[in-house]
Amino acid sequence: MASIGIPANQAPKLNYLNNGHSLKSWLLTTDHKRIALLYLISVTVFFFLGGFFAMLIRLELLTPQGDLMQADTYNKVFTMHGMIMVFFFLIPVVPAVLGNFLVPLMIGAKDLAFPRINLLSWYLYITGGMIFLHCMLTGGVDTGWTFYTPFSTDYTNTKIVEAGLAIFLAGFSSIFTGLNFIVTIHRMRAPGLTWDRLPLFIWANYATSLVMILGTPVIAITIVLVAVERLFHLGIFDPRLGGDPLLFQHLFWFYSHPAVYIMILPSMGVISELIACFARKRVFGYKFVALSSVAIAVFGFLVWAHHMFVAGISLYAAMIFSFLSFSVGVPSAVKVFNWTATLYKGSISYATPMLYAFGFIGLFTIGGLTGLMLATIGIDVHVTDTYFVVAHFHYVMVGGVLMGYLGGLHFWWPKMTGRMYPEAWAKLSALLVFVGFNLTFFPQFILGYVGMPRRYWQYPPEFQALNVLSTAGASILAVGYLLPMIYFVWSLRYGAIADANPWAAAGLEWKTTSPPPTFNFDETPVVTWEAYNYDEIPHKERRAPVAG
Amino acid sequence: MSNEHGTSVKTYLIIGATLLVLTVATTLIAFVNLGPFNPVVALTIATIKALLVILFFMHVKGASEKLTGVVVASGFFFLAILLTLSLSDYLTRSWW
Amino acid sequence: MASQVDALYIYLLLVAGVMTAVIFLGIMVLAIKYRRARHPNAEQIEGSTALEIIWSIIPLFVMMTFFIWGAVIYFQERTPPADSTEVYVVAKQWMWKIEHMEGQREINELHVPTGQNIKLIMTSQDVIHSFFVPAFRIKQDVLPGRYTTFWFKATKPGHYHLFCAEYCGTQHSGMGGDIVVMEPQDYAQWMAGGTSAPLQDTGKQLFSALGCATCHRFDVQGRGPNLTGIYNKPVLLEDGRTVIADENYVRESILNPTAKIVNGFKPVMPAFQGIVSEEQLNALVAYVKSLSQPPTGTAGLQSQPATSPAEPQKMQVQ
Amino acid sequence: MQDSQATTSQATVQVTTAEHEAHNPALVHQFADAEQQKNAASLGMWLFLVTEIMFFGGMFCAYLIYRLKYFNAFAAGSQSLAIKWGAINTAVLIVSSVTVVLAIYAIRFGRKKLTVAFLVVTVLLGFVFLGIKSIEYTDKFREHHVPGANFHFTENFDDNGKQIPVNPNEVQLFFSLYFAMTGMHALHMIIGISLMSTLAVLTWRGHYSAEYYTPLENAGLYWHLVDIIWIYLFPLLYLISRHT
Repeated sequence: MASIGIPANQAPKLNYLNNGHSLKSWLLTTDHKRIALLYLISVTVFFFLGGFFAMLIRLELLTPQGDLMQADTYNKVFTMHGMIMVFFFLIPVVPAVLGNFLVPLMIGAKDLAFPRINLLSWYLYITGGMIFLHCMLTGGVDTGWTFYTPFSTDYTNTKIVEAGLAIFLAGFSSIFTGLNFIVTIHRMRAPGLTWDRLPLFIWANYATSLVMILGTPVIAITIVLVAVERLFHLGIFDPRLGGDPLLFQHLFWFYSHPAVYIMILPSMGVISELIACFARKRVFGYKFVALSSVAIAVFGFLVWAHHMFVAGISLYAAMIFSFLSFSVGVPSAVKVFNWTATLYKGSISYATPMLYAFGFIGLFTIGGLTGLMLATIGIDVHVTDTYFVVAHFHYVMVGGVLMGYLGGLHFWWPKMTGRMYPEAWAKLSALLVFVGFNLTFFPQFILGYVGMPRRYWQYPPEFQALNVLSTAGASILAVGYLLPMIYFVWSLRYGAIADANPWAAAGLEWKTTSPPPTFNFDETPVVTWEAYNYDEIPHKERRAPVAG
Repeated sequence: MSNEHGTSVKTYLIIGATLLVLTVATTLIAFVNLGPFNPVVALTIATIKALLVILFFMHVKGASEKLTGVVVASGFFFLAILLTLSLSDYLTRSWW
Repeated sequence: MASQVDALYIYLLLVAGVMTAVIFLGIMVLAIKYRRARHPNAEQIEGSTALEIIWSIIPLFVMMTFFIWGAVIYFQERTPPADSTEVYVVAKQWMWKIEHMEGQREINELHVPTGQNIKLIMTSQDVIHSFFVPAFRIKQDVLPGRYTTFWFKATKPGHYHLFCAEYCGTQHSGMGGDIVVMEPQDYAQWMAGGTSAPLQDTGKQLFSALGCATCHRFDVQGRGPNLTGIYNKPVLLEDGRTVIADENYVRESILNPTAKIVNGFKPVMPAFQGIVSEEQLNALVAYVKSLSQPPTGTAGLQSQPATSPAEPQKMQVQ
Repeated sequence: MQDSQATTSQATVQVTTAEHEAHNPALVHQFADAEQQKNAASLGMWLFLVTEIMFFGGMFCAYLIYRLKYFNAFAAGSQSLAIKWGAINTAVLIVSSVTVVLAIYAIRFGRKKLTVAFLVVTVLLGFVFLGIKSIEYTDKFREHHVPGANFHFTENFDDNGKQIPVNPNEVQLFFSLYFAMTGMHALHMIIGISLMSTLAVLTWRGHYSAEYYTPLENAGLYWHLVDIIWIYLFPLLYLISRHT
């Protein structure tokens, strides 16, 4: 850990990586960049753990019979996959890794507003994670990540309270991250960096933080109520005692639907940065892209009961929520159109981050459009709780969030480590991810429409062909995800040394050294230019690293 | 929030006294049968009290920038979304 | 209904297909045409408010067609025609228990005739389940503590999958069965094979066995409301509210009578929560509902159209 | 700044800070000036209060929905609460809010002893509140009104003299929410009391002055919010139907 990024044959310029090598200097750091790396390591561990469970699911579904594992085991496996991926990977991944690293750098600040709270966030996250791992190793949970009542409160005998505590802590980690970002973006922008000059990644993280702050407390209290209900049988969600299980679903989705925007918005921000840099252009319709992030965050709170169209809510409520659900479609569409329009008359390079950006737009388009189908009640009644929904949210969560994250990680890797990744391998893995992803999840749309319910351990034989395709795709996808893991680690030692701005990118983070010094800038920058002033920055095609 | 809240001890005491009077009032009014207006009155008084605390004790009135007010308002706004949209389900169930 | 859902789905697929094609082709064409080798210098374009408005408004209108069409289908799915045959469904971990009005019982199988509207009145004994028949494009969660309903009309004889679509525990994926759709004459023959008493008759027996008839009398005013003709009619409550006496109301009034006290009556009825089983409750509900239809030869097989439910009905006793 | 980056962690931060801002030891490194730091802390606190509103909001939502359905039971449960204690506690909290603003007022003029005195009174009032709350809880426990296996409720809803029997399960729902909401509120009171006690000690030791008292101000905001939540809990829980 401590030796990361010390260039072998360079004058030992002090940067955040070589400024202190002890374990303590990492575990008690208040440097946002070091905390970002702590998150990077921990979310990567959880990602591969969740991915391991995903592979188990796909292997079980290779055959219609439940032959690989017991039904109970399978139920725990998909629950662990869902909870890990949602609460310990997707929600923190982009804000806590890239956001943590970049928000202060992009706005010309020395750190986040509350560095110690930032460290506390990581500790809350990692404590939650450890509790969750303990819960997993000592029996796990079998409720699905949605832990619907009354199954979770009265019928399962697995460790709901412990898992709830883990998620509760991870939730507060998320709240504090959001709080830190909002305060930092409001109070600590460099002189001259007005709101309409902010990078779109900052706008996206700002919108995400709003959702974190406003939504997460509701899931926190819901978890408390579920735990109390489970321990003392009060009846808050138990129909036998007068409670209403749908109230749980309302409270749960009030957070968990907007949580989807916690995941996707920061990735959208990443894509805006990538497209601008590799098309050498200011993002088309900057203001609309910026405001659409905030619009998605706010509208996201109005749509939650579209997860409950068949759950037993009233006819009228279903119609209201269906109507409101389409409101999120407009700002999402605006983003996609603007990204595409940005390419027009650009000077487009096919560097790996750009390939991920292309992938993101394509997959998010499919994910978004199938989302519109799910918002259409007549269709939702048929396909909800089937593999259609599974495919839809994987297109958004994996095709969207993860594509954005990987694109961003490649893009900012030289800034974070001072080393370039091997371009050819990276292109290969981007291709594998794209192909593997589509092969895994596209068949699931069809599976869902022909009627295969989700969370099924065994299924009628006629669904097998598509399931085999999906499992085959998953194995390609797995290789696509393992490759970056290997070559990123490889690049720490053998990668080409990156200069301060290897992409000739706009943005304050490129105006400091790679890796940046502990306090980011030797002098507080003064911003006199608009965002994405690519007309003023000549691109340096020759210097763009081509390695591997 | 600026260093100068422009609020004096006298204001604080007056607001405190008003809050106490409103507490007594809401308690007494609860014993008067106003039909469906009992909860309305009780919650109106509670809201007035909350506003007094927010504006004067928490110094949102006279704050140097609007942001604080926007933050508070957005908190209550999203709470209202939670309550009203949940009720849109319950109130339209024929048998709830 | 399945064909309507499919039609809407095809419409959505077309729109989505066009949109996806536009975006994919757009990206590909632009990315190739303006690749750096051919177009080394980008031209800066600020954006266009007119374009932004166009690509916000047009999708919005297209989406509104999705909404309206989808809502219309949903509304139809949730509004059973008055001539529907009713079938009671009780879900439990991990099986479906079906009760026909004629008293036939089935487990994990539902026999229905073609061409007949079937209304399912469903409840769960334990956790939430979901009744899902992909072939009919319908799904409805089944909740403990209340009824949920929907209807369908099968058109082609055959066996169709029945799945539980809401995760319900260990054997969730095993909680399936068959919908057996038969020609009406085959169905009649199948139905004749049973020997059990009609559901409402079971309900009637329970009604006297549990002592309900002592207060809910049909000749003179008892201590409880006369139940004749109340089903699907508005009921004025003690606290001034008016509720529709649907299945859930009848159910709640049996289990927890104090929840809604009919105007003019005293809350003297004991609660039957935990005393009657879900099956007995279904029988009682079926019986109470049967009191609201004119006696016909096939009472129970078909419930008669309720007179307009919006029309306020005077309570028997004030 | 290069020279001061030999090590990271809090120690360095303070070294750096000391070098740059020797005149104001409270200013931490990431801020340009005290004004920015104060504004950041204040905004952070307000955002935290918003999360508190949403946190309690989940319970308010549950309360609202069940009260609509089970009005009689909720009214009966409410009538069994001691309105006297509820009202007194409301007054106690209001007075404590006044002492908090007075403490902050005093520190703005550098009156440290007065500040400490007001903080101590605040803490004492906090304990009075919790004491009264524990009396109420004990009564509820004795009356078997605590939800769970031993829950018993035999009273009726007294609607202007008309006795309406209620379903104990529904009253148990009321008490579940009563204990959840007041319990969560009491937990916040305990946190507030610890906060105020710590600040009293720190003020006594001279950490705060007319120039720098942001922690006091933020703790005050927290205390007021806890007060506001009680201002709503009082009518919602104690005053549902009292006119008999």
